[in-house]
Amino acid sequence: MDWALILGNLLTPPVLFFVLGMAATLLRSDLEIPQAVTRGLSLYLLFAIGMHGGAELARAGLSLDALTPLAAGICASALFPVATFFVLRKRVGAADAAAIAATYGSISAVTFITASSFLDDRGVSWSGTMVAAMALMESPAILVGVVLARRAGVSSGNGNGHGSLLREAFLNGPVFLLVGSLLIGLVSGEKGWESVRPFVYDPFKGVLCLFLLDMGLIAARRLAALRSSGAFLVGYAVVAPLVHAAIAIMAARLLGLEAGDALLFTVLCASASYIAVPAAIRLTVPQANPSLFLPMSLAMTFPFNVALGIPLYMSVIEGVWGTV
Amino acid sequence: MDWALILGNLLTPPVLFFVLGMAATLLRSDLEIPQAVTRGLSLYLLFAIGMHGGAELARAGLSLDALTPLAAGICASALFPVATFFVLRKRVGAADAAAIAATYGSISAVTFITASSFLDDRGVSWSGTMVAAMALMESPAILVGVVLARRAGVSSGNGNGHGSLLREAFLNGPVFLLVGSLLIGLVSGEKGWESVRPFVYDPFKGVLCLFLLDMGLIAARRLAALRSSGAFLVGYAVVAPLVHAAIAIMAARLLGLEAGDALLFTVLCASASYIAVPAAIRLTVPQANPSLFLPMSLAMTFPFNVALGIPLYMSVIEGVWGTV
Amino acid sequence: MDWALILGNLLTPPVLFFVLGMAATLLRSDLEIPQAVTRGLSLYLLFAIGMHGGAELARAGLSLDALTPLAAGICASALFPVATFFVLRKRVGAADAAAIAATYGSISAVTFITASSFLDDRGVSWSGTMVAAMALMESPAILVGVVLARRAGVSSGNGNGHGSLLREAFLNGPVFLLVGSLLIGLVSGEKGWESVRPFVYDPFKGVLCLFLLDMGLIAARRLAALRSSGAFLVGYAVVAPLVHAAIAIMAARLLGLEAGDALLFTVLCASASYIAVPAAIRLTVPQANPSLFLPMSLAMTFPFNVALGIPLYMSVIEGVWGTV
Amino acid sequence: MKPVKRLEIVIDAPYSERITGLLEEHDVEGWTLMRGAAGHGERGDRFGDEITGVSNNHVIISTCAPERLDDLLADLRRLLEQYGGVCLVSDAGFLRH
Amino acid sequence: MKPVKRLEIVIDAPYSERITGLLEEHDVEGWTLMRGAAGHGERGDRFGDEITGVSNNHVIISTCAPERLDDLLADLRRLLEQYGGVCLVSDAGFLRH
Amino acid sequence: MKPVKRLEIVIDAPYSERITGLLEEHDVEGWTLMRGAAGHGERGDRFGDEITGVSNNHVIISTCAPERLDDLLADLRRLLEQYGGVCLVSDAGFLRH
Ligand SMILES: Nc1ncnc2c1ncn2[C@@H]1O[C@H](COP(=O)(O)O)[C@@H](O)[C@H]1O
Ligand SMILES: Nc1ncnc2c1ncn2[C@@H]1O[C@H](COP(=O)(O)O)[C@@H](O)[C@H]1O
Ligand SMILES: Nc1ncnc2c1ncn2[C@@H]1O[C@H](COP(=O)(O)O)[C@@H](O)[C@H]1O
Ligand code: NA
Ligand code: NA
Ligand code: NA
Repeated sequence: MDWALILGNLLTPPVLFFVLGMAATLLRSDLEIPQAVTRGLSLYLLFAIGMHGGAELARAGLSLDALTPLAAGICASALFPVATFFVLRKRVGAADAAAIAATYGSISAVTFITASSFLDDRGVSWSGTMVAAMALMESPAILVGVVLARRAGVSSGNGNGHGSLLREAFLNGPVFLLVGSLLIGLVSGEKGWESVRPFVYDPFKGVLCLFLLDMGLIAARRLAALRSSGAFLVGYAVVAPLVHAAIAIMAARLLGLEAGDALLFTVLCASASYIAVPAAIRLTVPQANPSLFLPMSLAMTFPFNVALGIPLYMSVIEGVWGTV
Repeated sequence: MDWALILGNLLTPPVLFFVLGMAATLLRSDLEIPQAVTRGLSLYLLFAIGMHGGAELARAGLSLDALTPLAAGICASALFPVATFFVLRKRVGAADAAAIAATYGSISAVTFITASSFLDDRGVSWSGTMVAAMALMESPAILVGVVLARRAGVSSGNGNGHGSLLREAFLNGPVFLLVGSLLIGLVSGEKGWESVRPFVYDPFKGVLCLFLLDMGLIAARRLAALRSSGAFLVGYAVVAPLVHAAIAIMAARLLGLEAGDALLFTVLCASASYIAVPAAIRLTVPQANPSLFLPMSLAMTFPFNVALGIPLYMSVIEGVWGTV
Repeated sequence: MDWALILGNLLTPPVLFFVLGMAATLLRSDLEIPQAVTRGLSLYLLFAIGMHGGAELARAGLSLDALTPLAAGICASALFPVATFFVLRKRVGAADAAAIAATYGSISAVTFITASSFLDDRGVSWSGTMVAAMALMESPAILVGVVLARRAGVSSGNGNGHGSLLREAFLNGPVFLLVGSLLIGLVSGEKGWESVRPFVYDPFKGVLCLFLLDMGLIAARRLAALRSSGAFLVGYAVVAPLVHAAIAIMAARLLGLEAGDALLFTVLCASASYIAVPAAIRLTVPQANPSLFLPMSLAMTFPFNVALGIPLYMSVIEGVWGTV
Repeated sequence: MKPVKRLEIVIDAPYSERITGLLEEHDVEGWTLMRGAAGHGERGDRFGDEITGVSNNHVIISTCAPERLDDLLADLRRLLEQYGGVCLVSDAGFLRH
Repeated sequence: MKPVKRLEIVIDAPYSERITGLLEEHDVEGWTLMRGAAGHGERGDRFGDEITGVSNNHVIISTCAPERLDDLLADLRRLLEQYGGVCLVSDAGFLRH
Repeated sequence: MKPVKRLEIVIDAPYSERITGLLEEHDVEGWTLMRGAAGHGERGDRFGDEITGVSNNHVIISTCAPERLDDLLADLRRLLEQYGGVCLVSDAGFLRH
């Protein structure tokens, strides 16, 4: 275990601002960020990471090599929910189990972004393919989660069946913006990238700090709701990322990913959605209780990954890959 | 016709994001941008283009040469509405004809900005005078439109006559910000420009992409309203820019403008307002139906100009000016 | 008196945009900035100045020398309110006197920021310690103001006494964000600073212009309320900064501050809060009338300092310090 | 608790100052204004997404003494006729601090 | 001033279009929608702070003729049962431009 | 549809949590909070433009059983006296999902 790495991560501005945000809520400061600003920042981050990933993909060219992590990502995003569902179903009922399954099968773009910024700080390279993997990992988890709920007899929320389900999985706002920006980054190539770079790349880390401050405020507000989730689910919210990460690291090794990409792949598997999936689940499985799955991913798994998970996974990967 | 130019334009990030936005609405994605963000982005763009134009003017110095396009712009903005009014009056009544006349006589700052970014991408130079021309072309069209309406017997909306009309024409929020920023850019000169440049210039194109994404969402929402406008007005919304552009290109040639300035002048004449004019018309001619003039300019003329018009006009100008 | 300095300041973009904003409201333009944007910009400025100050402190190292202005700042922020309170108490009652005392004892971050940008434009250096001084000068004034009110028999607004008072003084949103960012800037050092610099430093002046435009709009809206304050308080809003500034300049000289730091220290003493203190006073002394203390600081003292005070104080300091 | 008439007015954003001006002329106790509403009425859809906010609806809530309602409504009706918008009136009890 | 029933519906943001669609099917005179409300109800707290806005409440105000209320409420009840949310009904006078 | 008393409270933003806390103590069915309102009252104008939002008004809508109204109003009155703000009370029918 590389404690210096973990401590070092705790002292970077993004993590410190997240902690500052949590502290503000817990100390009952009246610091508040208007929702329009929150949403504007999150649009910016999705837009920027999408363009960045697309430009990297354009640079690398689409090769067969790139398909490996994409396929692995889709599999992970489809299989983790199945396992989760069967683990949880007895304890929390089918609707909530399906919602949690979709949440943990999907990914957290902000965790991914924080990890990519962690890699940049350490000078470890990573490829645009991972952004594509992120974009591809949102929808399968939603689909699988909803199908599991339907099979278990949870009725459709909106009465217009498959069309609407597919729409929620693929046309969900955050997914749509991320995929769209990725494609635009890919199509518009180096020239397009240069024109938007001073907006999407240079200030990116600063914006991330401000956004994580806000995420800290938001996450801490949900801590109270965790009490009603019970110890089992709270524990699950920390154990699940560790289990997913362990599996992901093994898979990354078997697939021969580089260390940087391995960390990002691990983080995608270990993170849980609190943007795209809740939006989609609200519409497709309205019976699921959002005060279960949302606080779990937002107030437990997200802080855990950002503060401890990322450097922890990295220290394991460095150990296994043998690069220091 | 330079098809490569048109296709090339379609593949630049700004246009692609506009298309992405339209697609989001048409595919019924729930992607949504809070209004405060939209308005913040539009304030930024007006502020930035104003400062930029003012700084360019300060650099070039105010010469007699510069007055030619300014005078031409004012004339165009005053005369097009008169012609439009008499063409449309019989078909849609005086109030709506006046509103459409003002709309098409005025300009679209975002189309202008997109065109300037198109020129930058191709390395064609343009002068700050054109920003001044843009600033000067908003108010005459409003004045003429309202005066035409009054003469045709449409009563004043607010009962306090000329003072209020002039206020709406010149103190209208977007006009005021644009003119104010232009003057400040002019007065504060090179030193002022350097101090704001990393905010108003470098990230400009990236912000434009995000704003056009939003414009795509907004424009597509108004497509449905076009149905009630009838085929005539929908056709008008595409034919008018072409006619205005043809006249503008001839005028630009006669006045001896450079190719870059000629494109911008053409785009100013061919574009229609959906920011300043609707705001002013709502207050001065409340009888006009905003679900006619707004969707025409926003959902038809704007997309047409951004996607096809700009490269089309440029290919004509390149042909005529003989520069490739 | 250095008139060139004063006129020069009036022609910089920040001051011109402030004037533009005031003009917009006074001429009854409908230019309007959504509140979410205002609040977003102010969060950005606090975040950015905090990080910047923290990074400067980290660079300089915490030395004994740095403690002098910090201690002086705390004293000023605690003593000015006492004097103010006894001057005003007879005329406006204890609650309002305490509120005004806290307002003028505390500081205006935006005035400070404008002054720092004024120094940068003139190439005069200043130290990160002053940002720390700013952060430390908000809370004592609040504490002293509230304690004076309590001693004069004004009852507690929220019935939970000291805990809540301390919370308002130290955990008040703007204070918390400023202090938090300062500490994070300090802890994360050069590397952290480099990562956020393109967001918090480069575009800073441009954002300041946009924010001051907004401040102009907001300040001018409060001019009408000044009428009800009476001539005495309006005069006080201009005399107080002059008196505070004179005392501050003497103190700065005695303490041996450099010219740049002396200006910032003077500006801190001469400026009045309209962000942190009103927020805290509303909660701790709800009997105080916000339409007295808020318009005084926002519509009189703030414009006075930004337009005239800063260059005036600087010209005195240059005279006394003997540097031109 | 004083019996009053509660007024709820929906009006295009640019005219809201004229409405609140009118209310103050009629000496209402106060009013509250909520910005940025979307809506649907005789004059079509409002998406609440416009760039200048000029086609937003504002919602204004106010109260007046029952005996002064008719006067106020007469004037209000004239403004609504000119600018569009609607008003809902109902009975309420009013508790002031 | 026409006597009407005033409806005030609080619903999760993603379902608001279904509510306004229903209102239009029932030929209401119009509706007004206010976005981004926080709230507290049987299904817990809404902070109005979420990143996608998907857990915001929307508040919809509308009116209908008293004799058409029962029909409308029957349909509305079905939507509320499925999606959560509440509706308040009261008497009002309606003044249109 | 259950008959209830509809409460509409306008309060300075910083105090809104105390109001909703009080409502919950009195076991109301729920409440809805709309942020960022401008207004005009005895204590002057609110522009809804302030930098911290601390002088915004919040509008809170809630309901309570008619027989519990008096108790609730007694407590509410005390808070309003201290903090300013107003409350409108009217009759309504309440439909819950
Ligand atoms: N019956 C109604 N109930 C609630 N709001 C309405 C109603 N009718 C109209 N409105 C609102 O008033 C605005 C203007 O209405 P109108 O002038 O009829 O287009 C609409 O956009 C709605 O927001
Ligand atoms: N009695 C009530 N008065 C006002 N708003 C309510 C009431 N009950 C519920 N709400 C609102 O309706 C939303 C959904 O309620 P529920 O479905 O009960 O969780 C809540 O978040 C509140 O905003
Ligand atoms: N009669 C009223 N109708 C609606 N809102 C009111 C009324 N009186 C006061 N208010 C609101 O309550 C806030 C505080 O009122 P006050 O404490 O009287 O200044 C005002 O800013 C208004 O938003
Ligand atoms: Na995952
Ligand atoms: Na035009
Ligand atoms: Na001071």
